[in-house]
Amino acid sequence: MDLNWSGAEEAFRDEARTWLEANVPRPSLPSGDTAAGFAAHLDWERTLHDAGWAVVSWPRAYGGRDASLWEWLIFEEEYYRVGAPQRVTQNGIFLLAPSIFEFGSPAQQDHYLPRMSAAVDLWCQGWSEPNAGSDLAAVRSRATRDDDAGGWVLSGQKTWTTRGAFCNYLFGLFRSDPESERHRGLTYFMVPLDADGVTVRGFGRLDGDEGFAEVFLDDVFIPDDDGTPATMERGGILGEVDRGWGVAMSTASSERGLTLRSPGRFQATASRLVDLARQRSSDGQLTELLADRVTEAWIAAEAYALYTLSDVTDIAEGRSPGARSSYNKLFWSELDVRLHEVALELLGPDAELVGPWTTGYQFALSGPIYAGTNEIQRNIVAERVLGLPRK
Amino acid sequence: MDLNWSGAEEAFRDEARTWLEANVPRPSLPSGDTAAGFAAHLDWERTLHDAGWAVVSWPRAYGGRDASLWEWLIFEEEYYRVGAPQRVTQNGIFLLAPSIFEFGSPAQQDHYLPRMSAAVDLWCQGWSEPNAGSDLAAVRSRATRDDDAGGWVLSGQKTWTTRGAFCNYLFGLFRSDPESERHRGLTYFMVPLDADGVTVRGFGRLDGDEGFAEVFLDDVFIPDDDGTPATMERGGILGEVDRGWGVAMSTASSERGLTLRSPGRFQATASRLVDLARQRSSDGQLTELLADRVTEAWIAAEAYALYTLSDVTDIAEGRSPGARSSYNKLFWSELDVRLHEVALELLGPDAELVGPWTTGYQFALSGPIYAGTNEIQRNIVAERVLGLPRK
Amino acid sequence: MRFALTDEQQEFRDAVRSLLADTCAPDDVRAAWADATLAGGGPGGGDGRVRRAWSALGEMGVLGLCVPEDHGGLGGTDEDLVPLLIEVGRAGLPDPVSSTAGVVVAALRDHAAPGVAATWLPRVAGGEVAIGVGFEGAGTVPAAASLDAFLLSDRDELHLVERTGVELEPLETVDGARHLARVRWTPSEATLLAGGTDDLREGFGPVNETFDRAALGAAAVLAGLSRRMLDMAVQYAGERQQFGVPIGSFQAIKHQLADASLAVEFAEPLVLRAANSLALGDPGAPAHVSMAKAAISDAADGAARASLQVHGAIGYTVEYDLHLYMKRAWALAVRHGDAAFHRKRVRTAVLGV
Amino acid sequence: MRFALTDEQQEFRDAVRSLLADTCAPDDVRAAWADATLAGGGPGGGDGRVRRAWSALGEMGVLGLCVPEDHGGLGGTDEDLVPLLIEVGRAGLPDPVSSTAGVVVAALRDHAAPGVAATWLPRVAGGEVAIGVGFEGAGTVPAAASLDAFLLSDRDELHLVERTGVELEPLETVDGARHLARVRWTPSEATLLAGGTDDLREGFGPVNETFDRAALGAAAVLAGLSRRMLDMAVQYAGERQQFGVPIGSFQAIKHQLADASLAVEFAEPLVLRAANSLALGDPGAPAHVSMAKAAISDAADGAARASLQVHGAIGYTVEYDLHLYMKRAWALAVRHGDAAFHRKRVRTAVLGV
Repeated sequence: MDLNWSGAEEAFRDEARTWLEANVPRPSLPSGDTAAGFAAHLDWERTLHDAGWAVVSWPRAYGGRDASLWEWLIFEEEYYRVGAPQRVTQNGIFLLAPSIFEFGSPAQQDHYLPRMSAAVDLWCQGWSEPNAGSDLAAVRSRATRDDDAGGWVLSGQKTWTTRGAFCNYLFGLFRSDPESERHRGLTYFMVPLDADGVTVRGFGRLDGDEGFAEVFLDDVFIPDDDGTPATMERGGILGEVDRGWGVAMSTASSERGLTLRSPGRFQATASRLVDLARQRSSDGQLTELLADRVTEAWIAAEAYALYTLSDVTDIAEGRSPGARSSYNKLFWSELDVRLHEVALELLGPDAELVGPWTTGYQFALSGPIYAGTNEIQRNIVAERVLGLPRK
Repeated sequence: MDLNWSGAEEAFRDEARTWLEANVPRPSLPSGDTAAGFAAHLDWERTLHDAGWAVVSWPRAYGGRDASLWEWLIFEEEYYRVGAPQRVTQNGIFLLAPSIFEFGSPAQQDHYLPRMSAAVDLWCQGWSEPNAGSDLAAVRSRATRDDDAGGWVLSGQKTWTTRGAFCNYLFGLFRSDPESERHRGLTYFMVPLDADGVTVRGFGRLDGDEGFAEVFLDDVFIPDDDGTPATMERGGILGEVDRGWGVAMSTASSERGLTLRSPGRFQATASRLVDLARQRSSDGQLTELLADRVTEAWIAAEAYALYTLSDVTDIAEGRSPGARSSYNKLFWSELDVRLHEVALELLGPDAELVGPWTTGYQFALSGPIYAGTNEIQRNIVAERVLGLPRK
Repeated sequence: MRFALTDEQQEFRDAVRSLLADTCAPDDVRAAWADATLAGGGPGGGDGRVRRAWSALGEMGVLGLCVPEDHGGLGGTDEDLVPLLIEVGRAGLPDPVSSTAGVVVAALRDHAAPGVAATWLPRVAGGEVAIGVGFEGAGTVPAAASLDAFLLSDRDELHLVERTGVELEPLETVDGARHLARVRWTPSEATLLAGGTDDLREGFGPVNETFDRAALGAAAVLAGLSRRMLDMAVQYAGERQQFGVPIGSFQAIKHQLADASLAVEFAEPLVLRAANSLALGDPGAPAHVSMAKAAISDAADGAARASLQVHGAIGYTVEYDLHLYMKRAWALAVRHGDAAFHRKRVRTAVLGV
Repeated sequence: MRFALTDEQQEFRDAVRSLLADTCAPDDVRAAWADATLAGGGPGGGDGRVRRAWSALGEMGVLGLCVPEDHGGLGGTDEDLVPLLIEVGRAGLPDPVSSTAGVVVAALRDHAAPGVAATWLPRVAGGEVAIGVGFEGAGTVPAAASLDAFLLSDRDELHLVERTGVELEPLETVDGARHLARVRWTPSEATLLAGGTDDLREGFGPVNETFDRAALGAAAVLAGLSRRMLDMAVQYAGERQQFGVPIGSFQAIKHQLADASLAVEFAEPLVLRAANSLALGDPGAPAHVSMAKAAISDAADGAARASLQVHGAIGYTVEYDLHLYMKRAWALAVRHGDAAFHRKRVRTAVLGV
């Protein structure tokens, strides 16, 4: 066990911190889930990219700096510590990209990854459909083969697409084998949202921001991949035809695991919570009861940070967390809710006023729902980690 | 709404309190779940009966005093307030008796009820079997018709029979139609434990007391009811042959509902908890955190008391609580655990020492398990009260 | 002893439920929001009021329920009104029913000079005025800009201040139908309604009683909001199919809703008991109110959490109705004392510390 | 940065797990109870010790793991020992492994005069002595009558007192294998091991460090007990049939066990981190120990509760093994500071209040 950072890692942290402190927009950007806010965020994403901080753990050729997973953790810690903006590119960078690294052809990697890190291509998820949420295998959107035209024709409807109204690409599953059921016969498509036949309708999230979209696909043509950028710009298939489920599971595992929810994020929230508690204390308003709740939440944030250190150790040494990533998802999503709940308790009567903690609370409440509801995660833990019988 | 007791009710309370304070054994009796303790409890039960307090709400002919359900509530409050002994007759009085009132013939009522209230017949439950616990309909113990001998022959095994080693009668379900499955073809038998073919083996509960028993039945003969006491002493059938499930459900509803768990019981525990907290407070040991936990538990005990007032109003006015009795069972069982948990928190390092609160805690932990586990109760609430789909 | 609503109370309650179902549908609540987008649609430009429901309640006698008969009311009590406030909650009606018909009427009836009472009570009973209530400290009042007058506390004095006597600083709340404002005003002889007579130890006197009644009103509305959220979740869970079955057939969904409804089921009797105690001036009333507000605040938070989780992503959108009730529940759970505040009052009463 | 056991640590841990599975079976734990009936069977007359397991641990070098090499030990650290204490917990071994091999060895090594250390450390390493630890206040020690010596605190002094120097008052505990006793003794120059140097603000010095190490030992054992209880519940749920299926296929059972295991899963890293901090004398060590003890005490209570509930009535009997581990967990959850006590220490470190 070695819980110290190396000299090189400390130097990396200093460099990241210095750059972030000098460059993070002040005052904070508006929410990235509105049209105006999204545009402001794009500027920030491109600043980040130009300085080489957009995707630190990626190869330099794709806009990264070949950083280790440890350095990525450090960067995330510094990113959230300084209160830098929410990453509106995160669904591409943290979810799609790992699957492109795993399943994409070299040409696909060379095409999509640099454009993603440079925030040229902005990706949203197309997982859910009106009748396929937790039950992802129930997708009905179709991909029909058109041999004459040399490609696939997509039709159907995707929903709950985060920031779908502001992105220009979508990734998701389509049923390519009409005879198939459930997990079989699905293909993982990448779809440009400016293609003919695509309609995007944004709608309001709990906090009122237009953070969700419905995406309607009406005979959207995706040409066969000939390895040229011009074709890949028009979309494509990740992995093999009819084998999309495996690719999707890899993406889902990224969503549950630590890559989307680095501990730095919750440690930063826990720090803000401690600041709030200290402020209440100096106002003579911090009861012992609330101090205890703050402490409990703080300990949980520490536990999450340590758990992820153990995760990263495993990954660095070639051991896959597998189904255990459901533990991460359960813990961070409940932790995030708890941190905000305690903050609202500290705010007392002011907890009904719009402010960072109420907005954060509403966002936190989505944690136990998206990326596979926590009910699904508990099933996975019970069946695949503990070994309880499926039926 | 009228939350005051009438003059007559207050007089009843005074009478009960005066008698209890004068007669309750001091020091407290040993646990009724050991052989010696049970004998001491029997003396108490007979004292109670002789003074007319054993079954206040029953008709005088059966040893009661025709008290209203409201007076019963009052008696229970006083009984627990004064710290009177656990009722070792409760499984007969509170569970079997309501079913005898509902399903028994006049002769059965005349025979069994007075002997029960006088603690001559001591009844234990024969619900569970090694493979039928929560799943009561899975009982395998058999009742075989013997027309020549004029009766039924019982075989099988019952378990988790509370105080089975000290009682002389058992009631439970037996499969009388060998072709039947699940809820059908079961008959509700009353069985003397001194009959030929019965073997009783006591075993230790969590607190070490021999409070449980296994009961083995090996060709135990129950003669047909001819209405004579001599025959009824040898056991009998409650309700109709093959229709035992309905009788059992009536018994189970008594177990879940308020009759077994009057609010006085938990209010007395809550009072003792408050006393403990006050004592800790005068020792300068009561943190604000613990005071809050005590208060929360106190409020819950109040809520339970009020809820039962509403139940009793319903019953008194002819409205049946039905499936809502599962709410009672969930609430009192969790409340009892919580009251004891908070007490153990107040005890701090002494919480590992044997004492009334640790013993009470261990007993309380059985609450969410017996009388249909709380998982079963939540199913009932969800399906039969809220109306969620069974499948 | 009888712990149940009377037949008349039940009939009145049922009539109000049905009236509000007609006059305060989800789209009416939505229209009370100023910002149509935030509410998930509707015309926008609302002021925290659903006037057709308010008028209907006036016509039905709800607003004058607790006004003495000689001032044109029905001479009812908190015990009569509280079941109706539960219905106000169930409908998500944002209007100041609790403050106008409950808190203010009681203060006027019990503490005001006869002339003041005679001026205001008939106007309340006639549905002519809407009055809010605010306490020193927070000093905020919902639907403030729409009100005719304000019942405000200053130390142990109660003041009744007309709209022209206050300045309002609007506050943005999570529930856009709240239209909360901080009220700035100056106490004067002219505004004084009653005062100087609070018995702090016992919790009685004009300000204490007003606070308790306001807290109980919030508790009652929370009970109704909780029922609404749970009803929506039960209905949705029975319809929404995943994995080929309604999600309500999964035990995880069943048990979440069973637990959430259990908490509401056992908090509601505390609310009704507190109404009885307040009506009778029972010495236990302050502690009873606090038990009720503590329990239902937690139960409502739990109902909101469970209902949102059961709904999944659709509950997370403003186009769906759930958020209209959930956000109100969040607001009222911390209004007039959150659960911890009220447990502390109970603690003092029970433990003496 | 590397947050995982080394290969050697894992191998040692696996060897100890296997050793204890052989030498400390449930019936061995049962035999450590004085009263056979209370334990659910067995010969009775135990004294809180499983000597064949203790001897085996001595032979394997566990007892001398943290004894410096020049005193006959392996020169290990808390980080080496704590994973083995988790195994002690998993096996339910009641013997004083944590106090003897961890707490006492560290006190002798770090704070005792060379002569005292040289007298005792080789005897510990040789498995010749068993030593308990008790603090002012509670003043209780488990397996007390079987011990050779006691490490006891008196204000900021640590004393090492031989068996002849103490009087024991036996206490009855829920876990009959505990054999707890209150220790009465008189501090003297002769018993003084170290003292007068505690830095209360920082939490270092002989008594502070001894307390932290004792608390961490309890935390580690609790982690193992939690795993054991959950493993038993998972196994039982996979076998027990109700309604024609294993009860483990019901979502209500799955989710209870998933939640209980989640809490243990996230508490254990806090335990391992605290071991690292104590070994290195990290200034954060006291807070780290308290985070660990707070989190695992709650997690163990949760594991006990879930495991009992999943087992149903069979878990409620002393003939079944669960109670052996559950009662130990209850005892250790409140030993050397319960969760609230330790959260208060963390609170001071984090919030400064």
